[in-house]
Amino acid sequence: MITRNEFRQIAANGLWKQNTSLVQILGLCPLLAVTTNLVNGAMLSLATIIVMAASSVAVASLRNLIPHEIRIPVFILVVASLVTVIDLLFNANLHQLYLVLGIFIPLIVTNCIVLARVEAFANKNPPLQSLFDGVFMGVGMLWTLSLLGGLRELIGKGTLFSGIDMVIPGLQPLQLLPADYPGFLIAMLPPGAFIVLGCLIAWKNWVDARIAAHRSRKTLPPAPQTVSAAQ
Amino acid sequence: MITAILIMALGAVILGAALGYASVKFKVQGNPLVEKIDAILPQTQCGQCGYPGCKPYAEAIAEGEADINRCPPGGMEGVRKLADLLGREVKPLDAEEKPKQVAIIDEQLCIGCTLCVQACPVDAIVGAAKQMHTVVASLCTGCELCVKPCPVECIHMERIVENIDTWKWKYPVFEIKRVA
Amino acid sequence: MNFTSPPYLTQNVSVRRIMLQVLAALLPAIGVYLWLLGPIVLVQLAIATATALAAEAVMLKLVDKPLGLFLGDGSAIVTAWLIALAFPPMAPWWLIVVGVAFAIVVAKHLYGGLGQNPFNPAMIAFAVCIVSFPALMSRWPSLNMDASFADHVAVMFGQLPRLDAMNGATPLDTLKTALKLGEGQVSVGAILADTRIFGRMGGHGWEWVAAAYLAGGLWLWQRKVIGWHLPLSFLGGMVALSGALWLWNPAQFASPLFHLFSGGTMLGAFFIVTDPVSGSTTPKGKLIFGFAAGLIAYLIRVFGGYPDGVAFSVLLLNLCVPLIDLYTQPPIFGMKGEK
Amino acid sequence: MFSLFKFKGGIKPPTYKADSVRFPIAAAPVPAQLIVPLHQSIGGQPHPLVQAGDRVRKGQRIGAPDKWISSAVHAPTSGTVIAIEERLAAHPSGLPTLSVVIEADGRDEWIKRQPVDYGRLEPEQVRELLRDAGVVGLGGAVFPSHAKLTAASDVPMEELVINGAECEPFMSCDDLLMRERGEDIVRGIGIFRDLLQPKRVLIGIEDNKPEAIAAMQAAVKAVGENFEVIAVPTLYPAGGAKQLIRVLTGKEIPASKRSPDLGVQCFNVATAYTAWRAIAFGEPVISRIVTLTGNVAQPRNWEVLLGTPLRDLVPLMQPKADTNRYVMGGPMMGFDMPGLDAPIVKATNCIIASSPAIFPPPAPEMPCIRCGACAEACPHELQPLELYWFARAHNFGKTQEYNLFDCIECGCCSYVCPSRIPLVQYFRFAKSEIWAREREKENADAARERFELRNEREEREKAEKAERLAKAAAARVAAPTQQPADTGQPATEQPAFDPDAAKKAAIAAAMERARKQREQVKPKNTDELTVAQRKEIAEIEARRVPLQEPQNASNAEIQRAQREEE
Repeated sequence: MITRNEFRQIAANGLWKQNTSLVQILGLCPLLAVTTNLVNGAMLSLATIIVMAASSVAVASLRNLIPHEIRIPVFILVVASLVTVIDLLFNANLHQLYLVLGIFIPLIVTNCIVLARVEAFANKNPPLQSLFDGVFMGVGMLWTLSLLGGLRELIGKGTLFSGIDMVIPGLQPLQLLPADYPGFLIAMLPPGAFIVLGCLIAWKNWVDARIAAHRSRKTLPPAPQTVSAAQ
Repeated sequence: MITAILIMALGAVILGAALGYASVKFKVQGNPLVEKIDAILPQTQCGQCGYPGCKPYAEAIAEGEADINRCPPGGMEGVRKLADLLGREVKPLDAEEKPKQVAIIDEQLCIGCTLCVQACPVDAIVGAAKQMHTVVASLCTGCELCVKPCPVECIHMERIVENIDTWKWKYPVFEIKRVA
Repeated sequence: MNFTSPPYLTQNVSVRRIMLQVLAALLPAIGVYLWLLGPIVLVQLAIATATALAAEAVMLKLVDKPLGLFLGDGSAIVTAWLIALAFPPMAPWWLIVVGVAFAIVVAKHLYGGLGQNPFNPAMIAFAVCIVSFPALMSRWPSLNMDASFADHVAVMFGQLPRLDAMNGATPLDTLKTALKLGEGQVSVGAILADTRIFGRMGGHGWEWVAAAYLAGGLWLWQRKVIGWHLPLSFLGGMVALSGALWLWNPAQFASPLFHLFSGGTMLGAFFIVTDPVSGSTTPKGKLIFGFAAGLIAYLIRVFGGYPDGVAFSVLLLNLCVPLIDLYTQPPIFGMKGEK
Repeated sequence: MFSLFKFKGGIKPPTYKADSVRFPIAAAPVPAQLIVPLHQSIGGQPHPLVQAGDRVRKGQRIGAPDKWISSAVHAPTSGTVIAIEERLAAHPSGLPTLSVVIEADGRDEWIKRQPVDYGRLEPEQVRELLRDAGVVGLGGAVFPSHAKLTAASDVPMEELVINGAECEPFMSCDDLLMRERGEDIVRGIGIFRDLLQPKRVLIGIEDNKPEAIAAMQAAVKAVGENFEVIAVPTLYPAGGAKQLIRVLTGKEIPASKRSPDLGVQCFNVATAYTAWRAIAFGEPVISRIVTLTGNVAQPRNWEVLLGTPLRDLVPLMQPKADTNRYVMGGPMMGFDMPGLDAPIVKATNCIIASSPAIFPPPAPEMPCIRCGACAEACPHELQPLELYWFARAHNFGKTQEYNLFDCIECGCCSYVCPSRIPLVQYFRFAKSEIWAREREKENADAARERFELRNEREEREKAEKAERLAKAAAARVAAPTQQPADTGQPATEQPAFDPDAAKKAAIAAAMERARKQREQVKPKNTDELTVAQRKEIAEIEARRVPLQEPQNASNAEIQRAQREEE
């Protein structure tokens, strides 16, 4: 089964250390296209979580049967089949959500994150671990895409949760900035996505550096002065 | 329903055949990476990495068995180059980095036992039995393998100091801070 | 030993001197602005300069570079002035602040600061703002309006609604719109006859601003701060295409002279394409860079959706600089005729 | 009228030459002690010909050239060799180099000088004569001149260019030499002309030295030669050999070619002068004209003995109080003398006493703004801004693609750089890194090859030994099988051939060999000796240690030979 430590490791990797958007920087295409607002980013992430969890479990269960040489076509087949199933499922039962996400659900097939996790993790680990990996990678993606979408929406339009009524009827988007905010359109355009993503990556690295510095200060005696002087 | 199954099955047969053919036809023998790694290693053949020579270590790295930070003579720069080549993370060296050295035989003490001659991986020590030995300094890689076998402890390592011919112009460093 | 390196002699040149000369070359144009619009242009310049220095100081502090040395090099002020002059006069104060801050923080310092930016920061600011706030960025004040300096300031700080007279399109835009509405029935000559908007060479009044840029640019060339390759090839590209189309159909295409003295042509030729950091550095590369930038600027301003194309064409060419430089390396001493 | 060519780039720094040309060349006094580095030219390091304690006379050879590209070194005055040791060199590194230290006796006694009539010698003999007289390029590059005096076999020699341009600021040693000793220079050029057989001889002098031009024209006329003395525009670095060749002949020599391949060769005027003195007077190169200038009371040119420590020249210069260092060479390509004990060498054309006022401390390096001023100033039409970019990033492969090695380090790029980037320094750094890496690569390749050969050899030896032992074992097995026939004993008692036996035999043999080897080793060991004997040996060893000269292998060999005789 799965040990506590293993679980913790998988969770940490998915949520922070190997975050798909901030560290691996995979799946840029949907990332740039759908994060024009928070709701879109979060919804696509949710769909991806389902696909990743399912495909990870599927591949992990089959991993000993798949010949090494042809693993990629098999993975693609598995992922594509699952995505198609989910696409059909959404259309049948969650039609509202389906309309919001449109083309991006089928496009999950080509999202490198799914294939990358299947190849890098599920192909080498048992199903339970793979399930958690898929879920946590997806959750990592969920919070980053939500943050990215939220920031872009806020800067670009001054609102938050626009389009929420499409998912949960009755809810209204929040207007956070004054109504006469002119809207910084560039944030909503792809260049804005790159810039905001870049800032998020820089922020993540900065936080990591702070943590590392903090940790080394705790465990080590004060660093010798010569280290910085040498540069 | 039937169509879906048929199309998928037909696709599986055709693509499977293509894949099978490709996997046989394009199989790569050996690993070209080894040569590239070997070219980065310093060729001291010192065995400090735990492998009997640079080539075996290169093979081990290419196989993913060995880490890239186990070559002290290559130093941090070697680790950095390997990390670059292999797309791995730079790690601190597994051992202390030493300056380049050369073995010196104290010819007054040497008894001509040939043990060091046998130990030298690059044939840089000359001498026959019962004759005094000497190190050909230009061939010595500074691997220290000859130091231990010597029964009379007449071999020591000397740091190679910079002379006028090997002197290098330094990287220009101007302290901007100081001026400002 | 205190290590020093030859040569021990150096020419009395510095980045600061170059930047100060560029600023000095902008003074004639600022003078014409003053004459046309009054001291509001100084307010615009002051806002831009203050924002630039503040943003530059913050970024330098973040990367731990000595403030005095790098703030004093004047490069941020040059960027600020170019933005202030490229933006519509009396643009809202926050527009200037956003543009300048974006130029300094994102276009300059996020790429590594002075000397590392692949794109012209001033043009990035212009492009970002015209994409984000197209309405504000394409409205130029008419010179015929009658408003006091206090009114100008009030407009700039949002105290007064923008006067109708200030919502005029640029002369280039006016021409384009008129031609479009005319659907081939209205000739350029008839449109340009409106002397409230058009002057003899370019926009009414604005042609003098263009002439002032030309004068400043020629002075820079005479001082050897800029070379002849880039401005000449840029103007050449503009004249070549506009001239060819004008000769082919003078009723539908304005003369090269009009294009030279309208919009950002002169500013671009002498102050934008000549930015060394983001431009090509080889002699042949400079000619290609300038000529292509001139061509594309013309294409965008005449056939594109934006009122002027200098910013976008320069940015597009900035992208190509590494490629241009790679293929235009001049042959070295003793290796001519080979290769 | 002679039509001149132009080279691209170049700069016009202030010349600062006027002060030092007001007085004629004076002879510097003989110092009490001279430090003569053996390695004063490009090429192999000369071998010392004298030992400590030897008496030498002025002009006596003290260093013999090593191989063809090398040049002899001579005693600058008479006296006693007090040491041959590592002494501070006139080199930017501040490292020592093997030098002959001579204590002058004040008598300045010449060896017997033997003038020769070179017209009656074979060209090869003349070249050897020049090599043995230590004639090297005195413009600063110190390339052995004899090695440049051979025309290419397939290209006719068209022009011989004589370099009197002297483009570096402050320097005026060649100027004064041409003014005062023009005829000797012209006769020296005659030697070069006779060896190279060029169609034309062109003497290029920068047009800011009208006196030198007039003097050389007069000298050419007086000697009766047909050399052309040509004034070239004053533009640094017109005195670079490649630039002067370009200006005078229109030919451009890239780093990948040698000048004789293009039918042209270039010598400095001072080199021609020393060649004539060496051939016609039998005087080897033991002194040279040095401009002592800069922040001094009395800028002037002096004829200084090679090996004179800088310290002994300070009284001649009378530096002003704020002098902070001394620069050897010109302000564009020179370097800081590492100390007052560093000697004058063949490459020393100028010593500039420097003060913060003359050479201000370097301004802080600002980022490159790619203004292209360096590319415009570069006489070799390189793109220093690109080279800088790659050298700074340690991307040495790229620097070579951008022709780093065509850079002559003239300093024009640094001179014009508005960001005050020490470009030349970056290029020198990149060059020496590339050289060091090439050396390392060669060493690593050699080590790999030797390692592989050794492994192969060991494999082979092992295989051969196994084969031998197997054969021996087989023979041993085979031999007894013959016996039963004689003795009539049943053959079944003998074991059949067993592969294990061969292996065991091999192991036994190896152990036996190892034992023997240990025995061979042992006798030298001191285990069997008594405590007293060991103590005695230790004492002897202790006495011996200071006598041992680790660097001097021959010494150790002599001692060893003596011991073995005992």
